[in-house]
Amino acid sequence: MTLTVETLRQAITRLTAAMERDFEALNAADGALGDGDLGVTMTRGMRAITDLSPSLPDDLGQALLACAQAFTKTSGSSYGTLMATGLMAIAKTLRGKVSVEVADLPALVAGARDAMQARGKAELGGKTVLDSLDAVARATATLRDADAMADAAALAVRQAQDEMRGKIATIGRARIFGEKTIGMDDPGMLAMTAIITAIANR
Amino acid sequence: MTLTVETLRQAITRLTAAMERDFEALNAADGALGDGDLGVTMTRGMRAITDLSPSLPDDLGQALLACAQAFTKTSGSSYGTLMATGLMAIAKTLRGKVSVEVADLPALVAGARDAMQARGKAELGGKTVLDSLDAVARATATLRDADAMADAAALAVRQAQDEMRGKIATIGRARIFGEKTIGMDDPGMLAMTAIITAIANR
Amino acid sequence: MKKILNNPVDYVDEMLAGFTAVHPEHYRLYGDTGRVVVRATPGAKGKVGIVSGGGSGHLPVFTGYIGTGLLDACAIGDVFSSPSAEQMADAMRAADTGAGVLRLYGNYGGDIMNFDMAGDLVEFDDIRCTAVILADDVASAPKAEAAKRRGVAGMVYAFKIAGAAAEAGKDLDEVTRIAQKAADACRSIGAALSSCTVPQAGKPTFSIGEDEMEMGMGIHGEPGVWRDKLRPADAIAGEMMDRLLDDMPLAKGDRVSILVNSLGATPPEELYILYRTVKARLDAAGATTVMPLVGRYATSMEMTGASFTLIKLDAELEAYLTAPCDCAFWSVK
Amino acid sequence: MKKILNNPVDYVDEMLAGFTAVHPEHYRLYGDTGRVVVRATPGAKGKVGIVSGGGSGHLPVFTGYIGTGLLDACAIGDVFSSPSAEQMADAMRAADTGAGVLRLYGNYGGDIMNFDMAGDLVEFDDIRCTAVILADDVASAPKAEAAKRRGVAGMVYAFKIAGAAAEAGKDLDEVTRIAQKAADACRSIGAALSSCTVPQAGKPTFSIGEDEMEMGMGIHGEPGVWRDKLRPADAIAGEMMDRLLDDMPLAKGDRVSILVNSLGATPPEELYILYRTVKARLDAAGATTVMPLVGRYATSMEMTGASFTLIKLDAELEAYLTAPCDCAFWSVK
Ligand SMILES: Nc1ncnc2c1ncn2[C@@H]1O[C@H](COP(=O)(O)OP(=O)(O)O)[C@@H](O)[C@H]1O
Ligand SMILES: Nc1ncnc2c1ncn2[C@@H]1O[C@H](COP(=O)(O)OP(=O)(O)O)[C@@H](O)[C@H]1O
Ligand SMILES: [Mg+2]
Ligand SMILES: [Mg+2]
Ligand SMILES: [Mg+2]
Ligand SMILES: [Mg+2]
Repeated sequence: MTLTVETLRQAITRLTAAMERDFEALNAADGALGDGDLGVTMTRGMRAITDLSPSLPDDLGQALLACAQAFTKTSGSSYGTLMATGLMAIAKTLRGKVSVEVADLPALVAGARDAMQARGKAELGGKTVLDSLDAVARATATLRDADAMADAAALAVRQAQDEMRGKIATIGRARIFGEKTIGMDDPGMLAMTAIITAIANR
Repeated sequence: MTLTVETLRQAITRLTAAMERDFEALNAADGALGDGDLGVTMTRGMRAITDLSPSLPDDLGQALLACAQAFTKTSGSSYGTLMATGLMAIAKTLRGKVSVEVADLPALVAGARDAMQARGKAELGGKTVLDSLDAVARATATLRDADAMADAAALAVRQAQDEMRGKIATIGRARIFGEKTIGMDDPGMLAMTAIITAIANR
Repeated sequence: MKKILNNPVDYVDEMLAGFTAVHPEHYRLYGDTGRVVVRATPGAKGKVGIVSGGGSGHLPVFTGYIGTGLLDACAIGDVFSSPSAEQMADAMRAADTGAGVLRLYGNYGGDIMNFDMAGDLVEFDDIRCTAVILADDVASAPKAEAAKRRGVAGMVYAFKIAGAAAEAGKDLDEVTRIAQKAADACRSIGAALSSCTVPQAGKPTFSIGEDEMEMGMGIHGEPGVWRDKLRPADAIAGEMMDRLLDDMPLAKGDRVSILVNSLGATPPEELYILYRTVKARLDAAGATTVMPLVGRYATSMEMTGASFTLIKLDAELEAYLTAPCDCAFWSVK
Repeated sequence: MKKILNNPVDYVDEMLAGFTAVHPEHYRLYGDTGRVVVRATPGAKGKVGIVSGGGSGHLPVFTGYIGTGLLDACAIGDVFSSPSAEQMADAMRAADTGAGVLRLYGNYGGDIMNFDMAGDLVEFDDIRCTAVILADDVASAPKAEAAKRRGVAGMVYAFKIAGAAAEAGKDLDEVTRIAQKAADACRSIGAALSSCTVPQAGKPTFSIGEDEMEMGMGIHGEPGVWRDKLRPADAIAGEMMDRLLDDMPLAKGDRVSILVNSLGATPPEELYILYRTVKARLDAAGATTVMPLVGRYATSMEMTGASFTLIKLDAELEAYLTAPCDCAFWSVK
């Protein structure tokens, strides 16, 4: 299956709806461990991207760069910056291309994960959004079928969140809460579960 | 009877002792209505004058100017400034004289009162040290005998204090306490009662 | 509000020790009372001397404003208490270069008595002196009794303008006339959100609820015009401007300067928020704002709140206001 | 501690509106994000640009230090929150005159990620950039993990020294080297007596007893080294100097500067009292103190407390430290 800017536009529609739906839940999860702005970051960013959507160029690199910039413009919070970083990494790879094969997606996710790790200097296994992306990249690495990949991604992201729930947060504002964070979801992982689920349309 | 710098030295000794004795009482009276520093002002000033006493010149004007300056040096409080003002007024009148007659004293007290009134811009009857001095000046105005004058001065200053006790304070920090000051002694009058009583040796 | 200090009795002397140690190029102790500060580089021979003073706890007022185009000497007392007449006289002696001395200070009983007395003392030194007393706080007495008003942040304008006139070589009568004109052209009002603590008292001068404010506050915790619920910044600024403009109406074309002053703890961020409304009101009156001042110019240690001082300028006042000056806390180029 | 404000959401934008209205000769808003401030008179063509930024609430840090011989542009976020990468990129675009841009800012996760990202963004504009990150707070991590330390008031020295090097016409690599040397030569420690209130939070960031203090406080209310009974000024200053000198011992003949900084509400009177002990300790170590700074240089709005920053100077750093600079809050002549 081949993905184009039209596929991107459909994903944006689903993602924006998902973020509006989860606005309160993400703020609340972040509020329990941080400054309670994660829902704000995601809805603001996705609204800006929605505004851009009709005018996105066919060049997928340029289109994703525009999406990344929407995040850097609307927020200085960690998650917004990480999202922009991941999107920019993918944009660089796709520069000049008007389509991409489904089979290339796992590598793009892995590339985003790596760029975000370089930006935020967190370890894998640290109970952050990196673990969500890592799980998705690994679970889908060898798949080539769109449906199978969507199933695997949605499952992996949820499993990663379940697995990490019992661990202590090691990064960002949540870290100062120490043991208290055991049993609580990382807000950034919660958001990534919603994102992947919406993109995968599962 | 003729007064000289020697008479002044003896008065200084009695006055200093009286102020040391009343240190706490004056601070307490001032503390009830103001900033509680009146005992400090008077003992500091009199100690400085005592230090000067042996070396005071025979010229009564110069001698009293030196005493006035002791007050201006040791304190910026209202009472210290008023004391210095009164002493300077007397010093000006006595400049160049090595002696003064008892009969001249009431006019000197009246002169001090007027200079202090000019300095502090308070009215007579306002429940301040001015009323003490005014009572003394008036009660002794026509007397010429030293003993009679001492008796009259000591009586007048005490009577003035008793009379004013029932009034409302109108001047200085005490004023803001309004009705609460009825029945309380004005700290400056209390101090002047002790001063006149010590000078009169009564 | 908590304080960093040693023995409260030593507060002023230790403060002055640090003050003169940090700024030796600006300030120097003078005489042996320990409470007189003078310019490190004295004014030129023949320049009229300007002396101020009063209680400590108001930095940069008083001693901070010693400098070129500003004051020559100050006598400062304990926190919120007058210095002694002898200290003031020493300051006057230091400031005199032969052209006489202007005493420029706030309308407080103790300071007046002592500055008067200091004048009597320096008569013996053949120093000619005049006095101008600041009474700019519109909240402290009605217009009919304007002479009874307290002197607050208007001092800063008077120091600046009189200092520039003296620096320009005007004689004592001229400097005095110009200082009096500046004093007469100032109106101030303050609003406090919390009190301050006099070190030797050890507890706040007044108490006020977490949701209250006091309009018309002076710089020592004296009572104000009203105490009410804490209002939004724009409403506070609006009421303060109302009171200033009621007392000194402005006409289209008037030229003014405005000082938006923190009483101490209130940070500059909040002063800038207030300034928006201040400027809008001046604009609405048709006035032109010259050299607005926003910051900590006249404080009460760690009191929370702000004051506004409005000065109406004529060409002479404006020229002296915008003339150069320099001290550790303020410089105009 | 009470605040004068309108809707907390508007705090930073209203503050910047007033800030730029009061000081049009120094500061100007740039671009359309509303959060980028630049020099009113841009640096000369070919001068290396210096950009800083971070959360609001620290005036004069960051935007106050925009000026000649200091910074060229800043991006500022909401109170204590990072500005966005796009805002930082805009600041970098404004600061670039063709000679490249140094990013000079404090060691905070959000600021680092965003300044990194901003660097990626301006790559598209062919702007060369470097970064120096301040990590001067000795209380925030042991010496072995010095790179994890927070950036606090040491920024002021780094801004001044790097700014002077850029003004002197040094190229980007040189300015970066000198800024890094200044950053490496700074050590800071803070002590807080009370918290501050983030406008949108509405209540103090931390609570502390009336007789307690927190040693090792950062500039956002992060926990410190110990919390104990409030001590006398000399003891507080002594312990703070101990910790600085332990981390960066001084030898006889060393030349240093020291910043005795109020965290906001603490008045200059108390800073001068602290300075006595600071100076005595530097003297005892045999060090020569150059251009001591005492005042409000890096604050947390109305937090009560003080910080000390010690910088060890070589001839190069000293020359740039004492070179002229000018902004609304600080000028060196
Ligand atoms: N350095 C980092 N590396 C990876 N993920 C991070 C990092 N910092 C934060 N995160 C992720 O971001 C989430 C918090 O985002 P956000 O609310 O925007 O942070 P803040 O408001 O503190 O800037 C965390 O739950 C975590 O998943
Ligand atoms: N203006 C004045 N005129 C006359 N007497 C005054 C005046 N002000 C104060 N006093 C007298 O001084 C006394 C208070 O003196 P003091 O404690 O030195 O005042 P403060 O400490 O407020 O400067 C009062 O009780 C009153 O008798
Ligand atoms: Mg958050
Ligand atoms: Mg945030
Ligand atoms: Mg008293
Ligand atoms: Mg007193």
